Amino acid sequence: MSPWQAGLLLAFDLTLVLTLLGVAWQLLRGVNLFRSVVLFIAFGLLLSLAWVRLQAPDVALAEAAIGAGVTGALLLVALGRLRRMASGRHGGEGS
Amino acid sequence: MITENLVGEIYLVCGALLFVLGVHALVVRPHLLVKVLAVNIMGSGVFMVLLTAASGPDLIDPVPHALVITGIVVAVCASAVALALMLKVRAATGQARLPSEAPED
Amino acid sequence: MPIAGLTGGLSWAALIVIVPLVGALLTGLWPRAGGWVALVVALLTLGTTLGGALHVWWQGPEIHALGGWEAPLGIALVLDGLAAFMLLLTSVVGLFVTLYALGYVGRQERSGRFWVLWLWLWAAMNALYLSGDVFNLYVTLELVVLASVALVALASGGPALVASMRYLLLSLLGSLAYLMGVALLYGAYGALDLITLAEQVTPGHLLMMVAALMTVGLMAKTALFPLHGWLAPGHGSAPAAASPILSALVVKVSFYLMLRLWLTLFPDLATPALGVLMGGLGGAAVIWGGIMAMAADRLKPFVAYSTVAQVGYLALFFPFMLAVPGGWRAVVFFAAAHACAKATVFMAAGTLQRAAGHDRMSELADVMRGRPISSFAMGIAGAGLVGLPFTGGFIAKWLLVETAIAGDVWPWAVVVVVGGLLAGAYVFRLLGPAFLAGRGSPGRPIAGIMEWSTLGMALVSIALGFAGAASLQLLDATVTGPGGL
Amino acid sequence: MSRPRLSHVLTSLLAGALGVALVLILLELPAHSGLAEPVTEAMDRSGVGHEVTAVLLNFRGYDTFLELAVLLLAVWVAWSLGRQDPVPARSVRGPVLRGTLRHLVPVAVLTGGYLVWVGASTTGGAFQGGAVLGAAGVMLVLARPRSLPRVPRLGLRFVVALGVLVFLASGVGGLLGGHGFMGYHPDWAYALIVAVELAAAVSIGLGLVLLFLGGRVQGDDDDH
Amino acid sequence: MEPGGFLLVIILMTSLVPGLVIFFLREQQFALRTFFNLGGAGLKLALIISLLVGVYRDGKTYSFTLNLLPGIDLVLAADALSLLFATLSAVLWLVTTIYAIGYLEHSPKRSRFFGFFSLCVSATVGIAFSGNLVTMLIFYEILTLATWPLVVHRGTPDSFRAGRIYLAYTLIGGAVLLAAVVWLTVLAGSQDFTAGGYLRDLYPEHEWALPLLFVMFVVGFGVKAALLPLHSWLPRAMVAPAPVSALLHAVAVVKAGAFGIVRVMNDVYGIQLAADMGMTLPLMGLAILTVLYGSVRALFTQDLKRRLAFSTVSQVSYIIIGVALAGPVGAVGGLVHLVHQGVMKITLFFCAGNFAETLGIHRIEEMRGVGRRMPWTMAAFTLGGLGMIGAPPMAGFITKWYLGMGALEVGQGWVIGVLLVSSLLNAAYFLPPILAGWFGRPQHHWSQDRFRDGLLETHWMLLLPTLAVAAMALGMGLLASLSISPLYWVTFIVEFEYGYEHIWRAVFEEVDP
Repeated sequence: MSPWQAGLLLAFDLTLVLTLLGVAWQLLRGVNLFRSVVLFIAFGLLLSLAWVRLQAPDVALAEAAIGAGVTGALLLVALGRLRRMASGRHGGEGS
Repeated sequence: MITENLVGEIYLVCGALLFVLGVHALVVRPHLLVKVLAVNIMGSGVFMVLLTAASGPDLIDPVPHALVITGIVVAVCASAVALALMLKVRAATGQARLPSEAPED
Repeated sequence: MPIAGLTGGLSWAALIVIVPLVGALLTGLWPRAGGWVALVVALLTLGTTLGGALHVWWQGPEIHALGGWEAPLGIALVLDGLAAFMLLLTSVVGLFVTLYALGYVGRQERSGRFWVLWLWLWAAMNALYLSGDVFNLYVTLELVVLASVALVALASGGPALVASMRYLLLSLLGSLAYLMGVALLYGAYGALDLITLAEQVTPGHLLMMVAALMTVGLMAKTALFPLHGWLAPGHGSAPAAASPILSALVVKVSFYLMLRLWLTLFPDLATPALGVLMGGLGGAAVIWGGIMAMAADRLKPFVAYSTVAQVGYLALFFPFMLAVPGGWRAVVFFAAAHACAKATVFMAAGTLQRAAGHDRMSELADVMRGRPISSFAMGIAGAGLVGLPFTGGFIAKWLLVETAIAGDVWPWAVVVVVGGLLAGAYVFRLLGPAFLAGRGSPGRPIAGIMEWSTLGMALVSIALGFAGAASLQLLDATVTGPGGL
Repeated sequence: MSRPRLSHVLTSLLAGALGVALVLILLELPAHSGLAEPVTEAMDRSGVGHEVTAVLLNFRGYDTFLELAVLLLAVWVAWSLGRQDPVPARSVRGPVLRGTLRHLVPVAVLTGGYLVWVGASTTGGAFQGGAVLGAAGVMLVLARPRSLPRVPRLGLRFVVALGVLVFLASGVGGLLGGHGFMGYHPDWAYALIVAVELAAAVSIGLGLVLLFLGGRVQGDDDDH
Repeated sequence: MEPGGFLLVIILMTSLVPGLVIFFLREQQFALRTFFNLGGAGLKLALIISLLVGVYRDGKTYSFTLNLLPGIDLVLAADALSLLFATLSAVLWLVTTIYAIGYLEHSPKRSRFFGFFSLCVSATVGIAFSGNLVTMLIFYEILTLATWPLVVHRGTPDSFRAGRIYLAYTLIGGAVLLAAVVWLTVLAGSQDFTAGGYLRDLYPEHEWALPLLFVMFVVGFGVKAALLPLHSWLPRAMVAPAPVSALLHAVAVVKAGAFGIVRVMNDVYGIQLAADMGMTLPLMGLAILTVLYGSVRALFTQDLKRRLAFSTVSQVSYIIIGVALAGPVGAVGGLVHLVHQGVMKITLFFCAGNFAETLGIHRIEEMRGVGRRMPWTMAAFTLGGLGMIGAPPMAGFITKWYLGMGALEVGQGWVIGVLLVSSLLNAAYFLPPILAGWFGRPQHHWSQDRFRDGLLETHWMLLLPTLAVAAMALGMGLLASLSISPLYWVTFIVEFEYGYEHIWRAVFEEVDP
């Protein structure tokens, strides 16, 4: 591996890590729940990219399918149910 | 070699920070859905440390990979239960927060 | 310590895991037969556990390499004195709770859920006690958490659900902190097997961090002061058949794990300052729980606060571990004595609650008089909580005070004695009304087995009063780290 | 959150301190290859060619077994929490989406099966395959919420427990055969592992769908 | 373990098993309950007599050991002192049971009452037979547990207040005792009671720990013995039914405390070591204060039972004085009072119960002329009262005589003055009710008047036990020189304790010229 290739990869790693942290920070602020959930799914996908970089393709596959996919779906459906409860009974819940 | 180490260290630091971010949000954020997200972020941090810590210089250690796959499934199960419980709490109490942490508004 | 290996052929350790697991699967398939499956499973589990304990007693610890893969590659089941003792405790309490639940949930609608969750919890606890691998312990811990959270949440109503949510989140935080510790251990030593790790760990920053992460995480699950907030509402509002399980057994699970880790991995990290800190937290729990119990006005939260107080004693293993070799055994015995007494009190409380239709302590006197068997059992258990003789509680209190004095850490003896007096005060508050003049009325009809199983459980806590020497001998056959506490 | 509470500030400080300490300690970690060597040595006795699968299904099969148990238990917990609203409230309309789904689901099933199959020798395996199956199931549910075939309750419970059941049977077989609980006879290892993986993938897929549905499926109850 | 050891266990069981069975009997099962009560009491007495025969005639030793924890055994053993206390308990239990059956006729919750009553006696006999401190602690705590329900038996707010105070005192006392026993076990191991004590060799090493422990023991046992600052539960506990008061004061609780102090003095520390540590004189001072304080309080109390209670506070401390004199003659006086006070005080309480049950008399001034309506009870009361004063030839006289001689023997002659003052006080509070009872002008009508129809002045189950214990109190004084008297027995114990061969003769000749 040539030095500039290594440097490029390093830059990629740094960018990925910083993006992960940024996305995590944003989604955990919890200002808008729907945005948080969408960001979480994005986070999962980025994470599986990180797993690939860490030479763990099995984990990457599992993360993409389960961590991002299924968990994301679970979160979305839970959020939908929350909203429906809010509109059904109360007024301003689920912001 | 230096870069190889550096790459590991970048991910180690990232794992630790994700873990800490999750802990912080889990304690501070009132909404249960965000708490569930926080638990997942914490878990991701731990997985990252686990995967990175044992990736040696030449041989790839498959054991952490297996552990993390197991961990991911456990995490999704825990999240599913937590979300279902959250909905029950919401239905019973009218809010998806823990009572002592109810917001001021 | 000589370790009798027993890899091939039948293994007690494997059987102890398999039997309740099969039960859990069967109830999952046919929930309507749950009660009978549970009863058979309870008896079989008690049988296998007894077999395993006798094996340890006669031949020493059994280490079963799963799949034939020796550590560090594979996972080992470790059946040693400590594990056998906890397993035996679980089986005995489990048997009586099962009998009780046969009466309690018997013909209720949707009783199947209870049986499935309870047997899963039982299987998970057995698996946890036997696991000798730090990551596998994490998985079993999650099983325990999910099942016990669901048991709390079986009771509908806001407080129970909020409590179970709180419990779940705190548990997940604890589990992940524990898992971070596992990751650090693996990163530093490349092993997950407890015994292998015990031989390799060296004191240092890393190990301290691991110990801190794991201990704090498990403290939250054990509800050690000041992380006790979830316990009283959770255990207090859970269904009557679940409360004894949670208070008597589940709390002890994370305590066991904490003890196990300190005995094998962290013995060199124990310092007097840590002992003072943890013991101090325990003492604060004893006092705080006692005061809250004095102030409670409903029966089940009252009993739950008593658990908060009694869990405080568990923290004494830190100072004792340092002070006296084998001093931790006193605390383990205490855990058993508390489990038997607390299970009885919760079972009796459930009976009274159902008979009276409420659990306001000030209005329970009639039912207490009208249900002498439950009240009598509660009396025996109360004596156990206070530490009066011929109960396991007395022996436990004796051991705790003796260890504190022999180890020259006598302030903890004061804590134990004062805690006993506080317990006396609140148990008096619990039982006193039964002696007030007035008519007794048995209240609503109750399945007889609920009362008799409660009495049986109470008798176990008396039997434990005579099992002190045998228990300590069994606990001697415990696999510890090279530090050898 | 306009007024940050004292406890929150404290939490932030504590979390920060924890983070700094963690980072400092992590950077001191020695470099080593963990259990890579023992795994490599034992590969030829594992019955499969892919290391991760060997660890998951053989060396640390007990972990995986308990993990399947966690999933099964989670389904039961969700059931025990009672009924949730059906998902989604209204079924997805439009011929395009339905048509897509009609083609997508078989593809997903095939993909899932393939992933399980190749897991023995390369990247892939029961979890990934199961997850794909689960995703397909979720899509089916989303598309046709009211017209799910009525599955007999026992059948449903049986299929979701299938992974654990097969794994347990194989594990007890190992115990009786003298290879230890969760062990395999070396000659049978490959076949057994594939069988366990297939069963596990089906259970995982169904389990994930059930978790997605949350609570009891509309209109039925396990005890009645 | 000697094969005979099981006899001790069976003796315990003769009250424990009936007690447990009685709990589960229904209220209406009067005959069965009475059968268990009297059967257990009779059997226990018979077994204790056979034990006495075995020990004294055949020279057997009895002991039973059960391992509780490594190095810590539950030990039951029969030596002379334990037999003294056990016999006292067994005899008085039988009598009190009969009395209680009569007393509680038709009152509610009898099964519960007799259940705990039997447990209480089991605990007392357990204390008597305790072969080491751990065993004694165990039964001592059981006693606390078993007596509380009896104190609150009436279930009134008043009795609850008394019960709470009783529990607070005794639980704290028990906690102090637990700490002391554990500490001593850590220092010296769990050793059996040994005549002359077993701590002498440890004293140089633990110069401050052993005296501190001694204080803790005195506090722990002193609560039940109602030593001065720890006495106030006792008068309050008078709300309990008469048989309970009788048994609490005469045998079970108060005597258990005193017995414990005697054991610690004689068989753990040894008199000599206790004296060397400078512990006996303060203890005696405390006991004397208690004697005087109790008497003065009794004098100013108009409620009959409360007066008797303060009298108990005062009288029990005679036992402590006797032991704390640290001389053989004084020890005889103290120990014999263990028995004498028990019999006399139970007589008085039975009488008070008879008055209350039959005529509704609760206060001293209501006793005027009661002697004409109930001459037999009044006679018994007179005997008990005179005994307490210490008038010859009653049993109380023997006690005071020995205490005085013992004081002279160890050169503490001033104690005689204390005895005189206390006797005067005793007279001052016992003579007025006696005189009023016989010579006062009878009231026109009592607040109630029951049991008039029969031949006897009151229910036979109330009267006969009263007369029996009164006769015993008289007999113990009159027949003190016989070889079955408590005095003879106590002298034997003290001889053994002090290792004197011929103290019996010396002492005997001094008192009986």
